[in-house]
Amino acid sequence: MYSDKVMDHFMNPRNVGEIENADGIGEVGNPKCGDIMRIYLDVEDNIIKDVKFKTFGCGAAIASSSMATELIKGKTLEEAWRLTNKAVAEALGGLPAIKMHCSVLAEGAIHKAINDYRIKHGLEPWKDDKNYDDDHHDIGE
Amino acid sequence: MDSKRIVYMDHAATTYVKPEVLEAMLPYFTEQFGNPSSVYTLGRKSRSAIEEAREKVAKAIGALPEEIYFTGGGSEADNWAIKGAAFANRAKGNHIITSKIEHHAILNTCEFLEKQGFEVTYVSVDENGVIDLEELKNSITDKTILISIMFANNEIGTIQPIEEIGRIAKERGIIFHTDAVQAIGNVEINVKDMNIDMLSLAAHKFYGPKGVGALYVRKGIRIENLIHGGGQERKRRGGTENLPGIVGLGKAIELATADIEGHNARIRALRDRLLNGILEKIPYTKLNGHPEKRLPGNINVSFKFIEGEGLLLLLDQSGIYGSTGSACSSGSLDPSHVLLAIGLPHEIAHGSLRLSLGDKNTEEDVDYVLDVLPKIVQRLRDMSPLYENFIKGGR
Amino acid sequence: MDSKRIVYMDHAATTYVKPEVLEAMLPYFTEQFGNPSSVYTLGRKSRSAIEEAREKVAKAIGALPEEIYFTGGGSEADNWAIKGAAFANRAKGNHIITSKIEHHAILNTCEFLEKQGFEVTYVSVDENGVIDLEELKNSITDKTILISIMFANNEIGTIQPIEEIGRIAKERGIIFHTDAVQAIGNVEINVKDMNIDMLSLAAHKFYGPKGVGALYVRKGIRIENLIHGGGQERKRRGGTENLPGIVGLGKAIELATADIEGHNARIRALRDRLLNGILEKIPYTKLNGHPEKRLPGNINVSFKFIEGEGLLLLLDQSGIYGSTGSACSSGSLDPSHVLLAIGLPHEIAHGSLRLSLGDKNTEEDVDYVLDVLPKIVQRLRDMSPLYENFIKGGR
Ligand SMILES: Cc1ncc(COP(=O)(O)O)c(C=O)c1O
Ligand SMILES: Cc1ncc(COP(=O)(O)O)c(C=O)c1O
Ligand code: FES
Ligand code: FES
Repeated sequence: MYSDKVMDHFMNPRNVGEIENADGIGEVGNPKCGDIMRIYLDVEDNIIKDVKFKTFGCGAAIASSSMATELIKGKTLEEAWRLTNKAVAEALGGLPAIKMHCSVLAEGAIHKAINDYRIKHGLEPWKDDKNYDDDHHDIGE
Repeated sequence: MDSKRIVYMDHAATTYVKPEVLEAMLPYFTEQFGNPSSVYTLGRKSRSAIEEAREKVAKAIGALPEEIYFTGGGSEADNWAIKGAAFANRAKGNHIITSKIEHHAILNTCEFLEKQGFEVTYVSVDENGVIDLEELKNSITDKTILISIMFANNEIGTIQPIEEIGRIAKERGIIFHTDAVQAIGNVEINVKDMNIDMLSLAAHKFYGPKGVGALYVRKGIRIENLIHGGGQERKRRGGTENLPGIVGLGKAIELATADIEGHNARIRALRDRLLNGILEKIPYTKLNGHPEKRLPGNINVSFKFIEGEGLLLLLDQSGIYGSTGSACSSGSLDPSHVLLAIGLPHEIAHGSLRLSLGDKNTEEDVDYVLDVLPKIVQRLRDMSPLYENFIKGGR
Repeated sequence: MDSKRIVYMDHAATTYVKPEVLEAMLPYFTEQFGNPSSVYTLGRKSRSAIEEAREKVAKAIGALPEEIYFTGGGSEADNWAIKGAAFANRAKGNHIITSKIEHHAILNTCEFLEKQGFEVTYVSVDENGVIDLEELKNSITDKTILISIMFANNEIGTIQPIEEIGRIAKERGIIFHTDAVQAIGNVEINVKDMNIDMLSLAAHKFYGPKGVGALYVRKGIRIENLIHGGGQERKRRGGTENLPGIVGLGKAIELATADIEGHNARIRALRDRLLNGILEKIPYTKLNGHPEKRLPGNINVSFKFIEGEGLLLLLDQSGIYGSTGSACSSGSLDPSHVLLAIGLPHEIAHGSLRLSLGDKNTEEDVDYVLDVLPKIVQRLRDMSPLYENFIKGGR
C-alpha cells in the first residue's frame, strides 16, 4: 500500500517532538474526523531554523509530517508557504488515492504555524484559500 | 525491526487452511473433478463428496442435510438470506429488523433493500455490544418479515442472546436469521433448540478454504434465489459446485466442532493472559466488548491518544499481525460502526486494536506481543499531540 | 463391461485443474493466506497476488485491470451483470433483450426480473443456433437498457456474431453483456474491438478451479452490486477474496489464451476426426449447431430413435464421459431449451449427445469412442420401439 519512502518516514520519522517557546505553532485537524497535526517552528531572519511535529494519525499522516518538516527546514517562510501537499506526496514517492488528504494536513499545519508566527510578530497573516479544519474526509477519492 | 518471529493474531479476518483440510480437498482438483450434476461415475463420485460435506455441516449445527445450501462465502450467504426472505415475503410485509453492529454484508444489503422499498430498523446495543432486547421487541410490527441478528460480533467478539431472540421471533411468527460466520467452532450451536430459521457461515473463518460458505434454511422457509441458474443445490443456488471448496468446508467444520469446549479453554487461557498483560502494562487502555460473553480468541482494546493504522504497521515490522477499527485503515475513512455503536468517541475508536487468537498461537507468542506492544504504543504516544496535551494538562 | 480406459469428453461441463495451476494456488491455502484487505505484510502479499491475477485476466480479453471483478463463478457473474444493470438503470428503462439459447444463469435471472417489473425479449435463433440479428434490432425500444447475448453456446457450440451485436448496441447506446463462459481460450476476444461492455467468465471451464469467475465491466458502466458487503473489489463485490481461486484463475487464463490458434487447430483436428467418424459410422445421425462457427472441441449430435440418458450410462460403463440434452437426465424433465430453440422435435432432442474435447484427449481416445459408440447406439436402437417402427415402415 505504501511506498518504501513512506514506510521509511513512518518508521523513522524526522523531526518528531516539540520546541519549547516556539516562534510559531500550527495545528490542524479535528479529533472527530481523526487526525491532528501540530507543527512547531523556530524562525530566525525569516528562515526556518528548526521544525518539529506531533501527529495523531495514520502512517501516511506521520510520514507526511516527517517529509514536510524536512522539506521546509532551512527554507524561507515564503518558500515554506508555497509547499503543497502534492509536493509532499510526490517527495514520498506517492500516496494511495484515499490517503492524499493526510498530506493536506501537513500543508495546513505549516500555513497555520507561519501565520501564528506572523501574528505574534505583528504582521498581517497570509491568506489561505483552503479551510484546513473542514472535514477532510471528502478530499482524496 | 525486531526478530523475524511471526505472530498471526488476525484469525477473525481469515485463517490458514489446516493441512488435513487441504489434503481432503486435493483429489478434487485434478482427479475427482467431475461435475456433480453429471450422471456418469466421475460425476456421481463428486455428488457423494458434496453430500458427505453437507451432512457434516448439518451435524455441526443440528440441522438436516437437506437444509444446508452451499454458497461462495459468508457474504453471499448473508445477502441471500436477507434479500431472499425479503423478495419472497414482500406480499406479507416490508419490514426488517437487524442491529447496528452487523457485518457490512448485512448492513449494505439492508441499505439496498431500503432503496427497493423495504423498511429496516437497526436495533441499538449497550456499551458491551449486547442487543437491546426491549428495543427489538418494541420495533416489531405486523409488517415485520425478518429479524437478522449476528451470533457473535467480528470486531468486539460479543456473543448475542440468540436463544432469546429466536424465541421472540418464533412467538411472533417472524423469520429469524443469524450471521454465525464468527461463531462456528467457538460457540455450541443448535439451530433447532435456538429457533434459528437461517444461519450463515464461511469456511475460511475456521481453517477451511476461502470462497466457500453455506446457508442453512429451515425446511418450510421459502426464500427467493440470489444466484439464479442451473439446477444445483436443489435449484436454489445456481452454479457449478465448488467441489474442492465444499469438501474442505465439510472437513473444516467437522474439525472445528469436534471439541469446542476443549478448544475454547485453551484459547481463552492464552487470550486472558494476553489481555491481562496488555491492561496491566499499558495505561489508558480500555477493553471493548463484553467482558465475559465474548468469543474465546477475541481481544479488542483502545489505546488512548494513538491511531490504529500506525500501530498495525509498527506491529507488522515486528512480525505481529492484528487489525484495527480505525478510520484510517478502512477504505471508507469512517471509524468502525461497531465501536461507534457501543458509544466510543471517534478518537478512542481510532486507537483500537483487535487481536484474534487461533489454534497455532502459543504462550511464547503472547509473551512476545506483551514485550513488543507496550513499546510501540509508547512510541506512538510520544508522537501524539493528544498525549502531549494530556501530559501537560496533567502536570 | 469393457476395459477400464477412461475418456473424458465433457470439458464443456467442467475441466480438471492443470497441475501448473494447482501448483500456483497451493501456497495461498496454508502459507500466503493473509486477508488481502489487511495492511500488514501478509495481507499486502495477498493483495499483489490478486492484482497480478487481475492483470492476467484483463490481458486475456483486452480489458484494463481495473475493469475486472472477481466472482464466485460464471453464474454469479451472469446474475450480477443482468441484475446489476437492471437495478442501476431502472430509471432509464425496464426492457432487456437476450436470446432463447442462453444459459439458465441468464434465463432464470431474466425470469426473476420479469417478476420485478422488467420486460424481457428472448430473441430467436436459426436452425444452426445463430441469433436472428434482424429480430434483435427490431426488438430494441427506447426502454431497452441491456442486451445480453452469449459468446458461444455451451450445448451446441455455436459462436455468435458478437462484434455485430456490439456494434448494434453501441449505436443505440445500450449496455451489451456477453456470457463468454464457454468462449475463453477457444475464441480470440477483445472487449474493446468488439464493443463489449460486460463479459462473464468461469475458471473451471479452462482448467482452472471451480467456484471462481470474473465479470468484466467497462469503465464508466454503473451496475448495482449483487453481493453487498465489505469494501472488496473496489466496493463492488463484498466477501473475503477467494485468494487461491483467484490466483488459479489468473494462471489458467494465461495458459488458456497463450496460444489459442495452436490449441484450436489441435482440438479441431481431433474433433473433426471424431465427428466425421460418428457421422460415417452411425446412420440417422444429425449434427446440431453451426457446421463451422462452433467451438473447436464441441460435438453435438442427435441419434434418432434413442434417448440420451441411457446412452450416457452405457458410455459410462465403457469409461466414456459425455452429456446430453435429453429431458430424462435433467432435473426438470424438459429437454434442452437450446435444442428446442434450433427447431429439433422433442424426440430428436431426446437422443442428443454432446462430446466436448479437451487438452488431454488423444487420437486413441477418438478411435476408442468410434469403436464403442456405434455399438451402444445400435444396442439402444435395438431396444427402441421407434426404431422398430422405422425399420418396419422402411421395409
Ligand atoms: C454458457 C455458460 N454460462 C454460464 C455458466 C455457469 O457457470 P458456473 O457453473 O461456473 O456458475 C456455464 C457453465 O455451467 C456456461 O456454460
Ligand atoms: C460476522 C461476519 N459476517 C460476514 C462475513 C463475510 O464473510 P466472507 O468474507 O467470507 O464473505 C464476515 C467476515 O468477513 C464476518 O466476520
Ligand atoms: S490520518 Fe487518518 S487517514 Fe491518514
Ligand atoms: S424415460 Fe425416464 S425420464 Fe424419460
